[in-house]
Amino acid sequence: MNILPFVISGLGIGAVYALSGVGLVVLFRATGVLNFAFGAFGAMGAHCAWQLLEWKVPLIVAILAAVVVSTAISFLYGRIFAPMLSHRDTVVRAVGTLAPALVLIAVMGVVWGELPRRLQFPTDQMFVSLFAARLTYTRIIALLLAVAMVVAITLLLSRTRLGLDMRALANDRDLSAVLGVRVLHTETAAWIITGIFSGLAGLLLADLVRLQGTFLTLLVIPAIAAAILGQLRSLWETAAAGILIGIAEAALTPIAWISPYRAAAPFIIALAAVTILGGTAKAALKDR
Amino acid sequence: MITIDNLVVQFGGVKPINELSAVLTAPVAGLIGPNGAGKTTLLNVLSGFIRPVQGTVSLGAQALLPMTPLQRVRAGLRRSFQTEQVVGDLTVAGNIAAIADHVVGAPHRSEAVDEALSFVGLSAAADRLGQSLNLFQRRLVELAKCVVGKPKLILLDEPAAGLTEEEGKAFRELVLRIPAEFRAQILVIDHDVDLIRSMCSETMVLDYGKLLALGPTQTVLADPNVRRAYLGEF
Amino acid sequence: MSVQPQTIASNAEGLSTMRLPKQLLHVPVTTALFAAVVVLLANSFWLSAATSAVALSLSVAGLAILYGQLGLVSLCQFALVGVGGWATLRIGHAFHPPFEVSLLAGGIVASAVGLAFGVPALRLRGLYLALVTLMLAGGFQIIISAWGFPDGGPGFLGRADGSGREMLARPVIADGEVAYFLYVCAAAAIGLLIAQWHKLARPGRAWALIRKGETVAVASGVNVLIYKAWAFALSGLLAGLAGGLLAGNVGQLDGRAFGAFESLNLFALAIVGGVFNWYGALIAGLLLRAVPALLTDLGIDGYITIGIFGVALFHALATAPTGIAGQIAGLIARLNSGLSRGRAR
Amino acid sequence: AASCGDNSGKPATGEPIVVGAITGKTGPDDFSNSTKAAKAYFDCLNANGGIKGRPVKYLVEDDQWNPEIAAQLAAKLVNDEKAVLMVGNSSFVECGANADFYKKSAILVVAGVGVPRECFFAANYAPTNAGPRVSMLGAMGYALDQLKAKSVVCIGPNIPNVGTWSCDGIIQLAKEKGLTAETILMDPGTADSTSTILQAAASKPDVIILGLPKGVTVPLLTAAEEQGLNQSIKFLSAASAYDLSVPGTIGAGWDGNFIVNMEFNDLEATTPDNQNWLAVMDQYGQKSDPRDTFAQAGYLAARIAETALMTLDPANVNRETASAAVRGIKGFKSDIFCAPWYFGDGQTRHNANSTTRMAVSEAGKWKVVSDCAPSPDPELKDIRAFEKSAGIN
Amino acid sequence: MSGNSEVRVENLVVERGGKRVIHDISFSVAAGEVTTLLGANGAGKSSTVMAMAGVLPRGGAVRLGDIALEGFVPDRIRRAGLALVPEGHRVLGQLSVEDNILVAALDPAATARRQGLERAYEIFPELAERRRQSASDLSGGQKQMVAMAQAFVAKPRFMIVDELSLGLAPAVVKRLAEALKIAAAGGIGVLLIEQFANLALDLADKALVLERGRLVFDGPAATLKAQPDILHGAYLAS
Ligand SMILES: Nc1ncnc2c1ncn2[C@@H]1O[C@H](COP(=O)(O)OP(=O)(O)OP(=O)(O)O)[C@@H](O)[C@H]1O
Ligand SMILES: Nc1ncnc2c1ncn2[C@@H]1O[C@H](COP(=O)(O)OP(=O)(O)OP(=O)(O)O)[C@@H](O)[C@H]1O
Ligand SMILES: [Mg+2]
Ligand SMILES: [Mg+2]
Repeated sequence: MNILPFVISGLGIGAVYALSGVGLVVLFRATGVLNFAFGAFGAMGAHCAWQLLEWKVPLIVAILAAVVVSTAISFLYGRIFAPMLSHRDTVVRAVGTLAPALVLIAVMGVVWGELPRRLQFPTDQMFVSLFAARLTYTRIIALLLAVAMVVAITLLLSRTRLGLDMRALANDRDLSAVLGVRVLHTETAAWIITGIFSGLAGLLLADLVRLQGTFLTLLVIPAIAAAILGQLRSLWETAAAGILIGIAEAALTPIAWISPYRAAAPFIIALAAVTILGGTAKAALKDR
Repeated sequence: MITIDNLVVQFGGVKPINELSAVLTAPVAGLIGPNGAGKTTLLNVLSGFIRPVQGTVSLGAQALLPMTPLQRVRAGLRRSFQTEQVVGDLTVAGNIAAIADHVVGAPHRSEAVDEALSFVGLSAAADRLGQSLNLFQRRLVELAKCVVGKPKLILLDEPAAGLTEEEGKAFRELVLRIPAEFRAQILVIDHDVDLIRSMCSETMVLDYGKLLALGPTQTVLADPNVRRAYLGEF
Repeated sequence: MSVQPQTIASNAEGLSTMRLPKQLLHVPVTTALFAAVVVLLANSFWLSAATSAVALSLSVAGLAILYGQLGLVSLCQFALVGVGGWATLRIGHAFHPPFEVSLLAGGIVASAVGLAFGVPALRLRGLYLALVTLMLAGGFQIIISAWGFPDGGPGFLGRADGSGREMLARPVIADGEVAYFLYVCAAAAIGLLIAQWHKLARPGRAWALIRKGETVAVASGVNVLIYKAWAFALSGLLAGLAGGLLAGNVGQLDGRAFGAFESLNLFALAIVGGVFNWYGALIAGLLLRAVPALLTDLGIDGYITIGIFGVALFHALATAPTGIAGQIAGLIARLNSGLSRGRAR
Repeated sequence: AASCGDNSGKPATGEPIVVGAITGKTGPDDFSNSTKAAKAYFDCLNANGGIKGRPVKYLVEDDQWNPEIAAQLAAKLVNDEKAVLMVGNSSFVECGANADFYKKSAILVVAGVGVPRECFFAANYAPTNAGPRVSMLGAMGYALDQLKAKSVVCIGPNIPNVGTWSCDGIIQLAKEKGLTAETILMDPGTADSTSTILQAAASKPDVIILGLPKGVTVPLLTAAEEQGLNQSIKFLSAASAYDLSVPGTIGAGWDGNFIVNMEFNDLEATTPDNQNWLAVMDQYGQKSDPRDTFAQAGYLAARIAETALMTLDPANVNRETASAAVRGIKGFKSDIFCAPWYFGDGQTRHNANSTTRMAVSEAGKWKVVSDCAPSPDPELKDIRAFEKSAGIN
Repeated sequence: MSGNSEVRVENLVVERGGKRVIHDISFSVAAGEVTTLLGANGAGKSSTVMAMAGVLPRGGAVRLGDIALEGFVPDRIRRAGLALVPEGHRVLGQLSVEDNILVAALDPAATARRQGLERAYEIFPELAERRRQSASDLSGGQKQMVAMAQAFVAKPRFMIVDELSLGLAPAVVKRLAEALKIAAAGGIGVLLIEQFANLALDLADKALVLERGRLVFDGPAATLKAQPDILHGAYLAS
């Protein structure tokens, strides 16, 4: 069976993993918080966009609204709640983000229920045909957005003062404070940035995958596989890993006996990688 | 007796220890040198946390490098760290028992612990928690851990750092009793020259990973190279 | 991770061997009291909920060892519960041995798997380890939702197709609801005792050193790999037993109930319950099953329940660093000191 | 106006009869519409004389798609609340978790919507719906007779006793009829629908038959449309996709190309009982309660229960008598069913509803495109045999 | 270094682990000179300065010149001009040596920050050699140098050093002492905690002595050198 079409469709889903993976690593690099609610933030924004579209609001407005909503939520959590856990170890701070995730799942469940919805962009209808498979512009946009995020954040972290402060914070919050790094200001900035990313990612996921609160929230877990392969620090590796995982997952489809289990591909790959090189990886041995 | 022959440690480009050869015989030997000279690195080599790229190290007749860190501990090697490592949520006794568990046979464990406690004079504080101790007491706990279970070689990395002069003196007295009472050789790193002078009959000076001087403490400290490179005198 | 006095207190007495048994006595006594209260008050619904809760508290005890003692985070504990349940059902349906045999088999298999899960992790730490274990949970979710749990059918997977599903027979001595609940309490008490003993004795000290720093541990003669592996195996065993007991409760298990998110939830509630006191596990178990049961019983909408959980989780994390158990212990300590001062006067 | 009970308009005041239900509300999908409709009907009944003066106390619990909770709730309703009957149950996990418990407790379940195989292979569990397999084979029948399909691909979830069960039926029938057929099992949790669709399209089938929750069906169709397959291949689905929201959601691209099986009559059918259902919903349900096929199932389950209980002496309604009454149900007629419903006394399994229709997505609505036809499911042999022997239709 | 940068501490009270370790002490440290804070281990020296820098919660008031540092978080206090070098050579291990120093330079102008960096390298050529190395790989003493450099580049109005010579070779200590003298001469106030009393007293103009969280001496360093018994009393007390 010809595998190339699956590689192409893998690009699509890979973009999804890359987007979320990078979004996670950004916040982690900046604040030391791994945000399990990343998907939920995005899903909330996407639902709002859908609602606005139902009310016949122009698409661009809906998109903006979605990003604004996700960012606002992220800002609220980062500014008000995250600091309450700032003195705890990274795992507890990560677990803390389960709270907003659960709350948002509840809100979305109560307001919109679990009816299958579909967020459509004009770009879904435009596509390029490759190897008997179609790659819609939406997916291409997702890929480009992932790359753009990587470039932008890499520059931010390596070139700007804000980036330096972020790296310092992620390393040792208390010491950074003693050194005069504006803790709240910097962390808030980081949360706003991921907020924006989660908003964009949420919109794309809602279109590419499905608009369903719980589902989008849980999509964070396979995305973490990409983050692990990027050792929670390299944005490039994370993005690349995300795309490769997507391709691998898709490419397993034609193999009949694996096909039903292929959704496990992200996890298996991450585990294999860790077992082979993880132990030696610096990130693994550092306490984070 | 510690014999070091043509030892080289390398991290990427840097060579913290570079073709070092030395023989240490004194019961209490000193190891000094500028910051970054390679002292801690040498200690890590001796205790097995860093693998040198070449050279040999032997304790008495026994070659150390082939042994894993654990084997070295069981063979009687003890060390303290540059920053004290007392476990905050174990009692003083617990901290010492934690090592006794592994280097003393079950029947003699509790008395080994008591012995170490009384040696450093912390018997009274046996049930106090590590985190409630002040620095001096923490250093004493570390020393107590070093004398548990028939030590042969004890490595102390700046054991008196942060201690006041009085505490330093008290500490020194304890260390000086160890060779006689526990039959162990001691290697001390410290930047407190007075402490070294009064404790170590023999001293080794490192600079940029190379041996700058080795011999009786007095002569070594009088050596002009040492005075320039280490004490910063001219 | 700031470790609070009371943990320490328990550890402190680890050395003075005469106080050791007294320390351990708390476990069976408390469990017995709890069991008595439930049996007297609970109806069928609550009994079933309480049984699950107590069973799960065993798996939490496993987490508490890894996190509270070693500072290691496992986010695949609920998956291990599933493994234990699977093995228990598999053995039970295949050979129809006494329940205890299947249960133990479940525990051992889970412990082996836990070890296997642990091995790649032995060199990892902190969040990185946590996420790796989460990957395991994710993988397990896919597999188990496709395999399902054995229900008396043929073959390795042991799936009966719809008709003729069998239930796992409960232990002969404890077939009824109440009897089985007590049975589970007894099993849990034993498991918690084992865990507690480990904390107070030699392994506990070695683990404390490892938590302080692996080089430090090695320099004190601790074989880090062995003691870590041992912790993973023990934690797996407890999770496995929990799974087996759950299987015995309903008579079967369902693949959809063992998602990765459950493992996350389990860890979160373990922290809320408190990983530094043995009864934190019991509290976490209740939070996992009894509290949702209560909300269901009050007829509160499922989504609202999830929301309430989210809020409560954060509140607990933010206000009680050592979990509810930590606060209780603090209270007890204050009471004791108050009493002794009273006596002094 | 809604017609129920004795239509006396007199509220029932006697001692309530406890009837329970377990539904899957919170989770991957919302199945609670069935119990909502049943509730509406029982309210209507209680407002009209109830069961010979005794109102029905209808207790509904949400199992949150968690078998463990489902078991707890069953214990609560049966042991603690002492329900005499379970009516309108609609849950993905409940059958597997509770079938044996119901049998042990000698209580009968007149379920609304059953999905996994366990729901149709239990002694005490009788759903009013047809079930995914019967429904998919209904669709298959349509593909054979109307679409003249020569090759078919079946896509089901890789959940035990759901996906394999249904698709096996398709394969079996295909063999009998000499079609080429292929099964694809997918993880409903996967984010990658496109690959699944490409896999299905790879063997160039005439029709693809889906047996998935609507939440998974819609993204699959979306992916198919992206790949332009909605033009080249006909997509059919089990009744799980027969939801009012679906045609609008999948959009104009599917007009005439997505055909679903219906376990019940057209939702807008003007036939008397269907109209009565709608009237009951309007009078006694919430505005927000969906008027969908689940609701029809719940309504029917409630009416069947009513019919059964009415045969009893109100002074003597308990689990035995109620069960006996339900066992006695035979030829229960409603124009929402294609064929009369019966319990099937003595049967080890129950699948009374096995005659179905088809509808096609058109301009954001469903349009019925076939009359009632018995589902050609080979597995129904025993059911058909019993029907013949019992002289039912 | 504008304005008067004298530091005044009034009725300072500090609790740690629920137990009071600083009992209501008051003192002031003048600008333009070096003051040393002496005392036995556990006397409360670190607690005092950490409280002043806002790292530990405290009772009482701390004023830097005309600013009252009430309810200030550590970073605001640092930016207000009070820089602390904490005990036990802590550095940002995952950052390079250079980033460690740059992050502590608070000047808004990038060029000014660079200049500060270069001046730090003049004081610690050891660090210049390792500017790209990640700080976790530094030796103990090198870490202490980084910590000192971080304080210097902040251009503080007032500087506190906890355990100056800790882990530093004598040669380096000499250089540091000079650097501090120059800084003080430049008009900034310096508060110094140092294990070696005589080193501290040689360097300092004024001295404070803590004993079990209480101030037992506040006066010229010379006086203390003249009457060592005061010190010994304080040390033996613990
Ligand atoms: N992993 C590493 N990579 C690169 N360089 C390293 C690494 N570890 C240590 N070094 C360098 O090796 C040299 C020796 O370090 P070491 O800790 O032995 O010095 P030291 O003599 O203990 O100094 P101090 O007295 O300050 O403790 C230092 O210059 C340090 O920067
Ligand atoms: N984390 C803590 N919890 C409880 N008490 C503490 C803690 N840290 C220090 N203490 C106590 O506070 C008191 C003062 O400690 P501090 O470190 O300020 O003394 P110090 O003068 O700096 O001693 P050193 O010379 O060792 O640094 C000591 O009695 C110490 O036991
Ligand atoms: Mg050193
Ligand atoms: Mg101090």
